[in-house]
Amino acid sequence: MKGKIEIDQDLCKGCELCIFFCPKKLITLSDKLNAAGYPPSAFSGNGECTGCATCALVCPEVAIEVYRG
Amino acid sequence: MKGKIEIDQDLCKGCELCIFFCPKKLITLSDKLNAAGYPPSAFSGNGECTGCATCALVCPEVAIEVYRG
Amino acid sequence: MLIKTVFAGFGGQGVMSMGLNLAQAAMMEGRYVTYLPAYGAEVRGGTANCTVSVSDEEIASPVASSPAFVVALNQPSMIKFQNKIQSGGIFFLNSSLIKEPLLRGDIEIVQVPANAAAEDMGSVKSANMIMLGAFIKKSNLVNLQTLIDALAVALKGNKKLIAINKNALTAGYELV
Amino acid sequence: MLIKTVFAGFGGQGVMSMGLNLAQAAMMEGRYVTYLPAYGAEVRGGTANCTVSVSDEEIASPVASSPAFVVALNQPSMIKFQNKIQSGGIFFLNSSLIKEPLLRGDIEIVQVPANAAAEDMGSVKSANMIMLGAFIKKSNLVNLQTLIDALAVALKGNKKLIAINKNALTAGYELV
Amino acid sequence: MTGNAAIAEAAIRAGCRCYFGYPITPQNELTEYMAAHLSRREGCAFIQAESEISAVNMVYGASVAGARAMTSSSSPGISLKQEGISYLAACQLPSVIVNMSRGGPGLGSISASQSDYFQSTRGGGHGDYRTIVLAPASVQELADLTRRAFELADKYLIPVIILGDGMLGQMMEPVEFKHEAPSALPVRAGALRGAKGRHSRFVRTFTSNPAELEEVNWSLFRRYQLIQKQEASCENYLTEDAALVVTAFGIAARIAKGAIKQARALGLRVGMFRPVTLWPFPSEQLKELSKRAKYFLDFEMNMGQMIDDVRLALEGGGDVSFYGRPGGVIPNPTEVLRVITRVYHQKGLNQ
Amino acid sequence: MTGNAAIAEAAIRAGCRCYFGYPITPQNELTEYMAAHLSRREGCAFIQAESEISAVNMVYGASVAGARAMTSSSSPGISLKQEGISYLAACQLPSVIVNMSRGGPGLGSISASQSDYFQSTRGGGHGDYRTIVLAPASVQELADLTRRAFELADKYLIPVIILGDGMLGQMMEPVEFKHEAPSALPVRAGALRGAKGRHSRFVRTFTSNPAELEEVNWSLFRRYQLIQKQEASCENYLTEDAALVVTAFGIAARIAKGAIKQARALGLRVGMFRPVTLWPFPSEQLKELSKRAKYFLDFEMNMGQMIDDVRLALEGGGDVSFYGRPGGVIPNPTEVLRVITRVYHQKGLNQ
Amino acid sequence: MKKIFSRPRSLKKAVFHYCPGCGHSIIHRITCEVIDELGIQDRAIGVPPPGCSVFAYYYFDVDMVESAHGRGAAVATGIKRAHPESVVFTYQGDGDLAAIGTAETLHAANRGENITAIFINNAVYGMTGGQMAPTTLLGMKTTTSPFGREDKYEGHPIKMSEILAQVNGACYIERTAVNSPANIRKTQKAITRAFRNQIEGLGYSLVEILSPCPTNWKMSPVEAWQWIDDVMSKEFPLGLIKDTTGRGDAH
Amino acid sequence: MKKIFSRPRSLKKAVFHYCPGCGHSIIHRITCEVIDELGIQDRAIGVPPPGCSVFAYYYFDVDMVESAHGRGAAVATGIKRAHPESVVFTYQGDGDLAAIGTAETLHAANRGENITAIFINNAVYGMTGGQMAPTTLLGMKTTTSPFGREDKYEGHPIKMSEILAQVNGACYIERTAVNSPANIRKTQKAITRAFRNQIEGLGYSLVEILSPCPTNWKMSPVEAWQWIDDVMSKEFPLGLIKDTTGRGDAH
Ligand SMILES: Cc1ncc(C[n+]2csc(CCOP(=O)(O)OP(=O)(O)O)c2C)c(N)n1
Ligand SMILES: Cc1ncc(C[n+]2csc(CCOP(=O)(O)OP(=O)(O)O)c2C)c(N)n1
Ligand code: SF4
Ligand code: SF4
Ligand code: SF4
Ligand code: SF4
Repeated sequence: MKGKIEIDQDLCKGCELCIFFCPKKLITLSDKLNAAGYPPSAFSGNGECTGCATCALVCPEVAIEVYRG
Repeated sequence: MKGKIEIDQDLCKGCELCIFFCPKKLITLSDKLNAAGYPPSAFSGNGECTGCATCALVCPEVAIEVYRG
Repeated sequence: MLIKTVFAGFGGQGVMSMGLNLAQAAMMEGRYVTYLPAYGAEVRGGTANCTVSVSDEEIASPVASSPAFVVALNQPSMIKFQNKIQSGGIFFLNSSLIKEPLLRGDIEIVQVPANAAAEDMGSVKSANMIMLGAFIKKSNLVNLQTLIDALAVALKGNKKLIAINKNALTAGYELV
Repeated sequence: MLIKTVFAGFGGQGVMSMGLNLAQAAMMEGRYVTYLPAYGAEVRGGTANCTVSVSDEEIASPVASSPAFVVALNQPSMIKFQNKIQSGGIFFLNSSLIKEPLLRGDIEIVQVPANAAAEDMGSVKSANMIMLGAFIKKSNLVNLQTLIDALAVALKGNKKLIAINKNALTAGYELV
Repeated sequence: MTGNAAIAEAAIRAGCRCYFGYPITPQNELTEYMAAHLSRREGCAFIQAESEISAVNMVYGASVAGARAMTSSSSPGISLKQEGISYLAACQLPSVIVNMSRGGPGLGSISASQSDYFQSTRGGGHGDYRTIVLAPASVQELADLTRRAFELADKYLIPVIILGDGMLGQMMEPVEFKHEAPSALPVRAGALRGAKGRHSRFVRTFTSNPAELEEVNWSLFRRYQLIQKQEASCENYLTEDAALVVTAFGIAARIAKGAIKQARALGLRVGMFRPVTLWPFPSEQLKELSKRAKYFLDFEMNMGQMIDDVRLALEGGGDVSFYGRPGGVIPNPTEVLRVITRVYHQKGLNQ
Repeated sequence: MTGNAAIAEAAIRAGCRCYFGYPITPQNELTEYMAAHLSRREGCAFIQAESEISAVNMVYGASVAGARAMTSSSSPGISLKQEGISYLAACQLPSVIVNMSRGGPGLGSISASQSDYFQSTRGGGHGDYRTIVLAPASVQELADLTRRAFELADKYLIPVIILGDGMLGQMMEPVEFKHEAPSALPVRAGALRGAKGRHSRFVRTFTSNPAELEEVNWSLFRRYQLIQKQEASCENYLTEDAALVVTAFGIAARIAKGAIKQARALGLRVGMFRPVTLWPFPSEQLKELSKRAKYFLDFEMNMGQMIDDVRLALEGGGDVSFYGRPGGVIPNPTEVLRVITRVYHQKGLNQ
Repeated sequence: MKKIFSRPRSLKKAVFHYCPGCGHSIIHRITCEVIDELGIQDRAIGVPPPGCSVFAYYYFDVDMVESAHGRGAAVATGIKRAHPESVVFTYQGDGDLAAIGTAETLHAANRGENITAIFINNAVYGMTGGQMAPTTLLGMKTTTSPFGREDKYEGHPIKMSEILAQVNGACYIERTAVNSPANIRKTQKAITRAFRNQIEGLGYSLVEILSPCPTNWKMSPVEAWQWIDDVMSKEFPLGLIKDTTGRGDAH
Repeated sequence: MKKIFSRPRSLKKAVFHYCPGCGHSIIHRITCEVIDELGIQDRAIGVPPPGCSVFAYYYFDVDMVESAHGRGAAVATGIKRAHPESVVFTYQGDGDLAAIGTAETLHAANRGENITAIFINNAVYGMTGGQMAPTTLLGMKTTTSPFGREDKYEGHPIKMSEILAQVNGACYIERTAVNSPANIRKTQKAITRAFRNQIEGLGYSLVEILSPCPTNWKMSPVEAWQWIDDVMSKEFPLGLIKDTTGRGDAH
């Protein structure tokens, strides 16, 4: 596991941009709504994440923190 | 005499532009002031005027009428 | 009698058109009506609401500081309006999205699983009309048929849409 | 005593500096003074004038609707002010440029061939100071010496200009 | 129909073919209605201008050319139009300016407010001018007064301001239009449309001769006096036997009416005086009323502006209390009722 | 020194280092003086802006950053600044705005006039705000009140308007400056200069919560009440025994004074009440005076604006006549004397 | 002998209030000549905002309306939209068009308003007494740039024509001058084109005219006229700046 | 594992009020990253006029002042002149900068005011509910161009950057977009340069950023982001438009 991300469920607005841009397609939309009424995205941390931070770069809500190491 | 001009003494403001631009140098400034307080220019109609209308073209006051004939 | 209703939810849930349809129907029944949308800079990604006042005489203020009915399509709306609804009023909750319990005991609560019902019907966007149907049944503010007629006006005769919405209204009406 | 003087002429004849110098001199003599220039859109190629009020007490209005003295440097100014000057007032005319007769008999007229005198002195631009010198002699509003001192202030000590202007003032003073 | 749309529709039916505006909440529906109905239509003009200043000056141009023209905005945008309004007044160009006012000062809030009363009635621009100011209190009245605004503008050659507010603009109520849009309007005499078959003429205000400008001011002033005599209008609501008269305009009057109904139900003799024209202010009518009633409660959605006109009209002959909520806060009838009750008791009217 | 230059010099001596303006007659000497004294000088800013709007917004910026800043214009240009002034008031930014007013409405005339009284005292911009308005009547007072304007602005965090006129601006009179320009001024608390050593902060007016804006309005209002209590000032001239009191401000007061002197010489008991602050209007003082005097003649170089405040102050307790000349016409003392005499006789005061 | 030059018909018989040698007078005359030529005296509506030419209506024998300072383009837009048969022109100074009226001008041009702008660039504010204009040259001393305009402090002279040429709606922009017989003739041609474009419905046309202001330049008229050649036209080069009309008559 | 990406220090911990997928949020974040990088959090003063980003002060942890609509450049000028040590930036929408603020912007740029403009071009008026902006593309339907914008009626989309590039005082102008990882990185570089120019006293810098407004474009965020590539950047080509700074780091 080279990298991982954490998505803040309360900040996410379910815009799906991280999902679209993730080169490994490791993010999906969850089927529940968060408190603000959006379905937040979720990280399917299956070990392929490289910590490239693309998702964080495009996330408008600064909802994603990226770890590498 | 190919041409002649008439300078309206009341309109003229003595700017000397006609004097400057007349190719034949046929216009001079008079030494009296007109009612508005300007020394109007005068046509020294000595027969050399070609009626080229340059003076009228540059006269800001539309003070010059040109005759050709 | 002057009765004020607030419809509230996320932008995009269709709360404005719920209010508009109710207002249109009440107008068709010859009542005094005002409709007041509330939106602001903070709407972006936030909640939206509108107020419909129906009365038999001139309406003083279109604002509802303590509405008789509140229809909440989502949880933030429930939270926002739970202290405003008047004592003895009816709170219509979209139970598909609202899970938290309400903290007041002096009002009636009508739970409508609107999103679930809409999904069942195969048209997720109709949750608002399901809510509206249920609301009409309980509040008795206007006739269901008038509401359906009002809908036809709003949809400018688009048959397909009218049918979908009519179904949703009726389904909601029968849900409670 | 409140005494108002109007200086009038073409733009370019230096009427404003006549007024300014007088105002400065009167100030130096400890009097109350106002100076009011009049110009407008129509000044372009037209006449200019200014009003100087000198008094031993506070001055109400700096405007002169009927001045005691008028100094006219050209004919249009003479025409403009001949009906305004107060009865018994003094009209100072630049007789080098003003040829037409005045139509009022109740005022005193002082003819000053200012332009001619200036030409004689070899400085055509000094006609205004010649006029001012003559004005002071007759009006007695301030001392000639104060005026010369005021000039020095205005010209910020430029020796050559001061000399020229002083000469013109004195020449005007002696002309009438 | 929203109030904003009602104004737009009424304007079109009044023969307004030229609309120039700039977006601002809470009046966008008006501009948008105009966009939908005047764009791409022969003989009509809709422009979203680059600013409010440009918009009011387009109105000036269209009015000079003889068209019924209109612009609309809300408070900050109306401030920007002040120079233009002064020019319209000076040149005696009929025109209609709508202000769906919002909370101020500054960028304020987009909520309904009445804090532009002074600006509208005293000429926020420079110079001795007035504009007619109409203050509707319902969507129907928005429509009716819009038509009236165009008529008055043409009759008196004057800019007319419709002073509404964000709530009136955005709420919906049934509305009926009594007139169809005219197919063509006669061109106003004095309009500039090219000097065909007549001498050229000009429209201007500038002069280098103050006496000339004084004459203009005097002729404006005489017209203003005429307007004051002829056009001041108001609504009296239950004032015959009222011990306390609430003075209020626009949306506040509407809210007050609700409170008064409740007060009456409690047996309080309360009525309402509502100016429909804010300028001319119906001073005579209020003065007349003050022969019967001595106690007044001025209620405004601001810190107290119309109260000056109330007091000027009463000339010391009345006792005026005040209740105001500024910034876009919308009081409800019950709250106003509380104030009414308090004043009623304080003044000993319940004895 | 011209009045315009006197303002400029006084401003510089009051520590004004930032001036932003746009040419307009009759106040150009002010801008030009500032150009000569603030351009190219370390720590100073002079900008001839591209418009009056830009100029007032530069003042806004400079004031936010803690500087004593000023702009000046004349009537039409002041109309354009109304939105900006409303923002300055809303954000409580000290600033000084000079209006050397001219004949209006529209482009009007460049001659002295007083027809911007309403605009200045009632907020020509939108919203419930006030500005302090100072009305000097001599070149010396222009200088003194300019200094005072900066002090008041800082003391109350408020824009202050100096309402002069074209004549005051262009005339010359002796003037004395009692203060030297300070070498440096303390930075105003609350200024934005970067969040060094403290939390970041912001200055704004917009809110989506009207209740918040109401609070702002209330706090402004309380400050306004304080100003009304503390800062209203006036000049009483020969009012002790006056049977007729002329009310006038600025240049008109000066002219009236001349007329009153003449009237006294004729044995008429005439005095003058001159508000120095137009807002706050010295209502208490006038009310007090009305215990002694019953007849008032309001004289303005407009069609009657300050008369509203006179009547409001008197609360029906006085008989107010009016004499006005609009458009930039400058009446002379003799003319005013004629009016005084007429009113004096009409009211039977000579008995 | 035949009279071959006299006052154009649409120029009223009034003495100009302009200073001796001022370009406004010349531009008035030639504009009127164009109006006569095109036979549009009874359709033309002029819009002169404040500036030395605020009184233009005393001279132009066509309908005219004063606009507020800088708002000429907006007012002209309103007129033209309300009455499309008219031929509308603005007559604006550089302070007016390039400072306070920047937005109105740029956006009217961008919308392609079918109007004609006559833009008098005399590098100063004339009417108000010689303040710096957006077009004032570097180094020039004016009452508000007493130390001479410097790029660093007051910015570079603005080239409004080049800026306006950037927007699509502007179909024709040319810079000319009225400081010599030849330039005056060229200016007249340009004005003719600018009006013709409007008559043909082609959009926004503007003629920028370098125009002498002897008074504020503190020069004699002859000096001022020459200064345009020697100095001013170096900063503001004369010639066609934009033409998308597709008409062949550009020179 | 090491945290390699988190919220920049000068971005407050608040939930944005912007719509899902809105470009404002991204631009806020990267501007804050630049502020952190350059270490100017305690010198920066931001000027957000009305627009969707009017509440920018809730997010930027630097001193901020709201300006009146369109007047950002004038307010920033006032601040910078009064307090030259500050680093002043405006954050303006296209309605703000390119419509009502045209004059203020152009003249501030011309004077070479030493400020930084962050110019968000989202082709609509967002805050007021989707009206036509000066930058709205041809054919685009908005609430005030219900028939789709047409050159002939509403004029062509205005290219403010190209226009501003005409004036000398503007030292650096670049157009970028925030619709892909690469473009976001480029935007961040451009913003860095725009601030660096100010710190070095080089004059007016502007970064125009094509920014998605899914709400008013009536698209999903992903669609909106792609639309910038597919359509919007065809009309508004990305890249460096002007650079007179002489610094080598242009890309
Ligand atoms: C709103 C407003 N601001 C300022 C003025 C004063 N003013 C009158 S004309 C003018 C500009 C004159 O310059 P320009 O446009 O270059 O024309 P010119 O006089 O040089 O021909 C100004 C600033 C005004 N009338 N209105
Ligand atoms: C003087 C004035 N006019 C109009 C408005 C209304 N208004 C607020 S923001 C805005 C423009 C929004 O568009 P833009 O600048 O493109 O920013 P965006 O919201 O798209 O980010 C307008 C017109 C205002 N606040 N002030
Ligand atoms: S990009 Fe951010 S806001 Fe959008 S779905 Fe992913 S985590 Fe949520
Ligand atoms: S050009 Fe005209 S105004 Fe000038 S001197 Fe000759 S005739 Fe007179
Ligand atoms: S000031 Fe200049 S532009 Fe104005 S009239 Fe005189 S020469 Fe012409
Ligand atoms: S309306 Fe557009 S610009 Fe405004 S927050 Fe929403 S997406 Fe962003």
